Amino acid sequence: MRIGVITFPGSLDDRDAQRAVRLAGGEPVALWHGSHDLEGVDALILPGGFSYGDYLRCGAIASLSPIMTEVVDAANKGMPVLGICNGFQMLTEAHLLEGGLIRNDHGSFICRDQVLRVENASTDWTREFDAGQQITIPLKNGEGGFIASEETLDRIEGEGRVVFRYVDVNPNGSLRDIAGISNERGNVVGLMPHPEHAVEPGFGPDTAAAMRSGIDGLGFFTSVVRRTLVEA
Amino acid sequence: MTTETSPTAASQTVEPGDPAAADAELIEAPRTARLDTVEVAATTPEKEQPYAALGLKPDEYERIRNILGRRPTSAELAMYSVMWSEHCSYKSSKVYLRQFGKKVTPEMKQHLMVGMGENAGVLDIGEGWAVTFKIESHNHPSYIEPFQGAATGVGGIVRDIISMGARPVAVMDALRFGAIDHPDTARVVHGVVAGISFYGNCLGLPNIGGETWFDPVYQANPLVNALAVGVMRHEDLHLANAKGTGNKVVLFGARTGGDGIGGASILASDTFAEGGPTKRPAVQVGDPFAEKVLIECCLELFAGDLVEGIQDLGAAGISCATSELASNGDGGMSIVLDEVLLRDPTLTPEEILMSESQERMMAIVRPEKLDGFMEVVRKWDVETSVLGEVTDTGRLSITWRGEEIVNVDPRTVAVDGPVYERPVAYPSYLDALQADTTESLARPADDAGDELRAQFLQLVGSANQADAAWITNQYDHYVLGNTALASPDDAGMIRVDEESGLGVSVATDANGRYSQLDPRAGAQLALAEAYRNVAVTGAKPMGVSDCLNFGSPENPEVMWQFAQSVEGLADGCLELGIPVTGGNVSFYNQTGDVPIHPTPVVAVLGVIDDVARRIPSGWQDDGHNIYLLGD
Amino acid sequence: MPTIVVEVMPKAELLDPQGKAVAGALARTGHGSISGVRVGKRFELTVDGPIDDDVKTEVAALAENVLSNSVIEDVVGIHYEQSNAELAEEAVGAASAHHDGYDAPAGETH
Amino acid sequence: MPTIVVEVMPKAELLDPQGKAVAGALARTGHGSISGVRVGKRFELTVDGPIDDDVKTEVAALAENVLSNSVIEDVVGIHYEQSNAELAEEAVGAASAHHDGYDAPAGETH
Ligand SMILES: Nc1ncnc2c1ncn2[C@@H]1O[C@H](COP(=O)(O)OP(=O)(O)O)[C@@H](O)[C@H]1O
Repeated sequence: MRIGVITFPGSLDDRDAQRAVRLAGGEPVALWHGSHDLEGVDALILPGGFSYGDYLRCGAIASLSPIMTEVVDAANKGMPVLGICNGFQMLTEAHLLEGGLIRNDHGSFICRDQVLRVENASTDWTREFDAGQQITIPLKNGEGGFIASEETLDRIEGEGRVVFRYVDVNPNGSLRDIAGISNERGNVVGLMPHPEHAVEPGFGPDTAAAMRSGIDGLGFFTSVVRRTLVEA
Repeated sequence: MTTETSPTAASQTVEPGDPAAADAELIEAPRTARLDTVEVAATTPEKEQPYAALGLKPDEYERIRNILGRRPTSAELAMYSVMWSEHCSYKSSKVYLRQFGKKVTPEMKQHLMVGMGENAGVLDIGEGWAVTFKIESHNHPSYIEPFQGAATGVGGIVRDIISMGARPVAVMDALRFGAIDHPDTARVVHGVVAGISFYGNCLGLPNIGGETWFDPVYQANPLVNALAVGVMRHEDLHLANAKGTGNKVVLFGARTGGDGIGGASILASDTFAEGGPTKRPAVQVGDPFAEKVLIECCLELFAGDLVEGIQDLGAAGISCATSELASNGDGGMSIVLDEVLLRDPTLTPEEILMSESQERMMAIVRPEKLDGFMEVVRKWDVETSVLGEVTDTGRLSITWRGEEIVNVDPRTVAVDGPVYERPVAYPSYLDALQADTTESLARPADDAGDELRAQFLQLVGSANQADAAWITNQYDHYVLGNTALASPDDAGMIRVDEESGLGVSVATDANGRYSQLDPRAGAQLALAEAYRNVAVTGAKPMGVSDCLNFGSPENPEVMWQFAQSVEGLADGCLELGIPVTGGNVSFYNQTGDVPIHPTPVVAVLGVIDDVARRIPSGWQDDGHNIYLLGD
Repeated sequence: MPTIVVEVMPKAELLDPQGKAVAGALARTGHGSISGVRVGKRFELTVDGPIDDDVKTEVAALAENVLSNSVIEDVVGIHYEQSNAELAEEAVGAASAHHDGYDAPAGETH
Repeated sequence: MPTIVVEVMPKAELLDPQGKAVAGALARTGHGSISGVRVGKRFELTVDGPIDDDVKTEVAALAENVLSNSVIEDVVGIHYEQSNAELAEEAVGAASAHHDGYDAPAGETH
């Protein structure tokens, strides 16, 4: 199971995403934004960071990268694609996902351990969860406010494409507490919080059991790794 | 070296269109008059030069003339003035800082791979790993433009770490602000915190700790001290020197613009003038994205063994990089200044030499490796130009439009600057201050429950006791996935080796009030606190970096405080058996004649063989016992 | 060098937290007469050659596809550096056209 | 509702990382004719009452002190919604004045 992690200039969590894939039992493949070659990977991750400094609009310049042509193609053919934070922003800029991400309503960057409810456990990236399950993974962004027109919001809600919702605290003013969404097919998922930072005991969010022991993010990666194993 | 300027300057900065510009011959003249070449300088000894406006004293200017055997060209004057500024030359502090190198035992040197004097100190932490760390100030720029000042402070210290060959892995910030309810404090606090957050987060470096303190003494002179930690394999160590005749001198990173020109000297030589509207000097604007790309680009250059020597550009820009690289190497270098890629084509050669544009590096590259070097910079879209080469002449020669505008012995610029033993005086106020103890305070009456209650609430409600989460929540501490401890723990901790769990722990501490009462003891208390904060995480303290924030060195009472602090710190380190590996001195922190409290910020770094055994500061489980150690 | 200005604003019907924050700050500091603020972007593009129809077409496309994201933003103005005669002519023309405060503040062209 | 537009740009002599990144992206995607980009802000302020001299004075001060940071930015334009007649008049006036490409792109008033 080979999962490509694309590095853009300004990507920051690319090595963390690779580590997460490894810990989930997959083989991470480092891909470069300037290439047109997906190197035969089975799934793709667009990692977090500040690609091109997040100048212009978050993810906007990266979405013009050469490799994005292949990403859009592969996504449309059903390849699992996960966009985390800046990766989510790129997916909206590339119009693979609806809506847009704007500056947090409180105006500041925020880093916190965030509780999410998994609303849809049938996407490629959430199979290992149960619908309604609450998970805690880190959130860290300055421009994570999800917006879309009322009509779009109604539609994606109606189609069950709100995959994650913020619980307890809406950290950035996202409409309808939306933390992540998917495309119609459920292979493309984007979310603002960072599952790759909650995969290794000792370096994740605090839990009731012990500090930094949370590994709720691992399910994202095992969802894809295991499914492809089953199919293979 | 980062850029540190004093706000003063403000009133001296020349802006285009400003009538004052007419006087600032150095800056204006070359645009209109003929080039001030070495040849011209030799034949026009009588020409008056604006050395005073550039922060040089008459005797310093005389000394330059003696060194050169003629008057300096305007370009040479620019270089000497910035490099001989307090900030770059350490001319007032050098005689004291030597103690850090002298008061050491063989045991203290055991793990020291690179000591003071380089961009940052390097410690051997075992398993083939080395770690480098340094703390530096960006105080004055952060008062003028808090967001950009603090942001570029982080940028500067991170470049110091890269230039050692290391991958930066964490940052910390030690902050001092004025009174929390002063109307200007909000501007400074929110700007500084947002700037650190913006730059550090965008670079992808976890912020693992720091300090925040409010005191009216820092009102118009906040302290923004930024620390960075980097790790490398032993063999990746790089130093800033230009060796090997014929090797190329390459400038890469951002283009050179008119940022903070003259900042390092005109600006750092004086104190903040009171009264009158503040006319603001040009500040540097940081581009963390450019720096992130520069980090990855440099690491790839190091991995490909494509550079012989490397130096970051900060205060004094190209003046500093060329003269320091040449001094530390074979001594000669020839530069064609026209090759510098400019953001603003109207810059004069003097301005190019002094520009403090951020996110630039200078490398020494073997000719046969130049193609490989260019391939890597192209991959990262980093603009690069070859400025010249290393020579065996012992001279730093710089040409512009085909004519020589600089011809100096680089050591006279970078190494053999003036050194002062400034007068020291025991502060006249100190005995009275020390005598004014709590003894003289009224005792509460027996039935003063309400009074005690009010005092207690006042104490716990103090800004300095408050949770710093509103700051630390703006900092990413997850990125890179190796943060073992961060706020609210006493020290930050980073895993260095993912296999073995080898890691380092760092804490910064200082208490300006203790230092005001007794600078010697104050410095030692700061050291002891940082040492304890590292020790309680389970790490073994190994080394110290310090940022010494003081008032004007021309004030003998401040100089006394400085002398006491350094001696205290050096003695303390000797006692604890850990070396000072590097640091930074920031003088002229004062408003009018009133200096800040002496604030020596001490950072201690320790090593732990497996971060899984770290000890956090929070309660972990029900039923644990609580012990109080010490007395 | 010829300059082209492109103006982009967040869509009127969507949230603009930045504008809201500025409006809040103004209200708190006693500027009650300002009842609303929206914050958008202003791009200044410099072109080497003359601004001919090709350049105009190119910039119009860039404005829609790169400089703005049509899901959340509108391009509210593109101004080409024009001769003063053209400027005057246009303004006279504008004088007889309808002006809507929000969509096209004074002096805007699209 | 009456609208006032305030335009703020990064100072010309300072680095504009945003503009640099956008210019780089345009160059990479084949828009070589655009040689430089600077990115600033565009504020739209709505006021409840009429735009009289008091409001203009207030907005001019706000533009300098709140909407821009004079250390690193310049206010390059303030446009008040004006009657069309005024607009036309102004433009005709402008037609006889000198226009500098960078400082005042077409249609700017200050
Ligand atoms: N400016 C800052 N940047 C990063 N971390 C900070 C900052 N200020 C405080 N902290 C962190 O917040 C926590 C509490 O700080 P402090 O109150 O100074 O602790 P203590 O009183 O235990 O020394 C520590 O983990 C410290 O590292």
